[in-house]
Amino acid sequence: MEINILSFGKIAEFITINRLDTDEIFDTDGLKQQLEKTYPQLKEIKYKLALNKQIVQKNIELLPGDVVAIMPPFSGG
Amino acid sequence: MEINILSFGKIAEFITINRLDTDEIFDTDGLKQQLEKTYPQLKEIKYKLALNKQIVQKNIELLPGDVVAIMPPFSGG
Amino acid sequence: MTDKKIKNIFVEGAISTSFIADSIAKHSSKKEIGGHSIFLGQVRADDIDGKVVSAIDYTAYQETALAQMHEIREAIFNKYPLTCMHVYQSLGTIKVGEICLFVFTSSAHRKPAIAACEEIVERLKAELPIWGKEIFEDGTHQWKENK
Amino acid sequence: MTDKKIKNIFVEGAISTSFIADSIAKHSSKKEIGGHSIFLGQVRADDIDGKVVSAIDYTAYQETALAQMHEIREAIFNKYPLTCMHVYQSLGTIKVGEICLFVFTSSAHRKPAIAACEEIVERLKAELPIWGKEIFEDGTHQWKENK
Repeated sequence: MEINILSFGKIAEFITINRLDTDEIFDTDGLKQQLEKTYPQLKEIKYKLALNKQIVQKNIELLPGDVVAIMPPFSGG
Repeated sequence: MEINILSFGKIAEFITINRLDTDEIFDTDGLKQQLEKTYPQLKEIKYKLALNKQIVQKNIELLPGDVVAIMPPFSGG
Repeated sequence: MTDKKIKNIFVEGAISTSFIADSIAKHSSKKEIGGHSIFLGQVRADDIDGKVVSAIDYTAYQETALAQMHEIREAIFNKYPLTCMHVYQSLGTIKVGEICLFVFTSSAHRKPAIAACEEIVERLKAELPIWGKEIFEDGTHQWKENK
Repeated sequence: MTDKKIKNIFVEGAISTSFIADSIAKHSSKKEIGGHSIFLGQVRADDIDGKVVSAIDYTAYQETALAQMHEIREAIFNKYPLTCMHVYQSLGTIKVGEICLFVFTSSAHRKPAIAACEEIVERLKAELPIWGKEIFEDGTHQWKENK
């Protein structure tokens, strides 16, 4: 399954991939585990995910072609 | 004893004197009684006095030449 | 309290938006500011028993109002870590839609600026001897009272 | 929620004081307004361990931020009797002393305008995917975090 990845802020400084092709990830929790294994720095950051532009509040199933954004703490204003 | 009178707002519409010359008034409470007798409309208004530009919080003795302002409820802003 | 410290807050006529813009712009050199809070009072076309307000005519017991404002200013600066505080109140006839009050506070962080601005507006309305005469479209009037 | 209802809040570069003045001036025809509350965010020359911030570079996940702002807007209009609400957030590099956020609420009476303005600022900072990169005078940077 191919997932599109968007990274923002300080996370975009070390997660630079745009796409993840894997058969081992089925939901957002699985994606988080995978990302934190590949990018241990991520564990230090209170990041949030957005799935297809909607901020993820609880674990959600992923489908091929989904767009997942990885977002560090917000600092607008 | 001569006291100078300033009236403001709706009070200035019926108290138009600039000076009060009397031997019967010694303090601000006495002045209020006198004013309310002469101008009964005053009793309907939550007015405050200022003595020599300071807002009067409690009864104060009056001296000749004092300036007393009669002020209806504030509506600035 | 010395007289020279007392700042004037009264302006004759409405407060223009260009004056507000200039006031804001002057603070761009104050590099320690992170937030500004502004309150603007605008004359409202109140409908009172079928009569519509067309303007408010403001008068004040100016020296007493300025002394009272001076006390408020000192209390606010003691209570909040403000960088700046500016207050302007119109006198004279201000038409519906025009600005009659401009309160402007600045601070390193947003919360003190916002809290101070609100407190100044509340205290100004309650404590300053200023009166607004609401002029109706038919030429009659009534005296405004702050709630 | 239809897409056409979603208002843009993002502006490229700093927010000018003339833009703020124009926004205020546009409300003079709204005769039912009695009070405006405005919050302005200004880029602060923070000193962090001896390094001084010279600018903040703002980026956002724009579509998600606008959808989130749309929800906030609806919640605020349901909660407060507002006449108007305007929000502008800068993107790109905003220098120290420049305005990067402009929140503007108007109401018949002061209290709803003031309370709504503060709540919008708090929610915007907490809920909108926007990031500020603080650029130091020496060219290094750190990522800002809202408190």
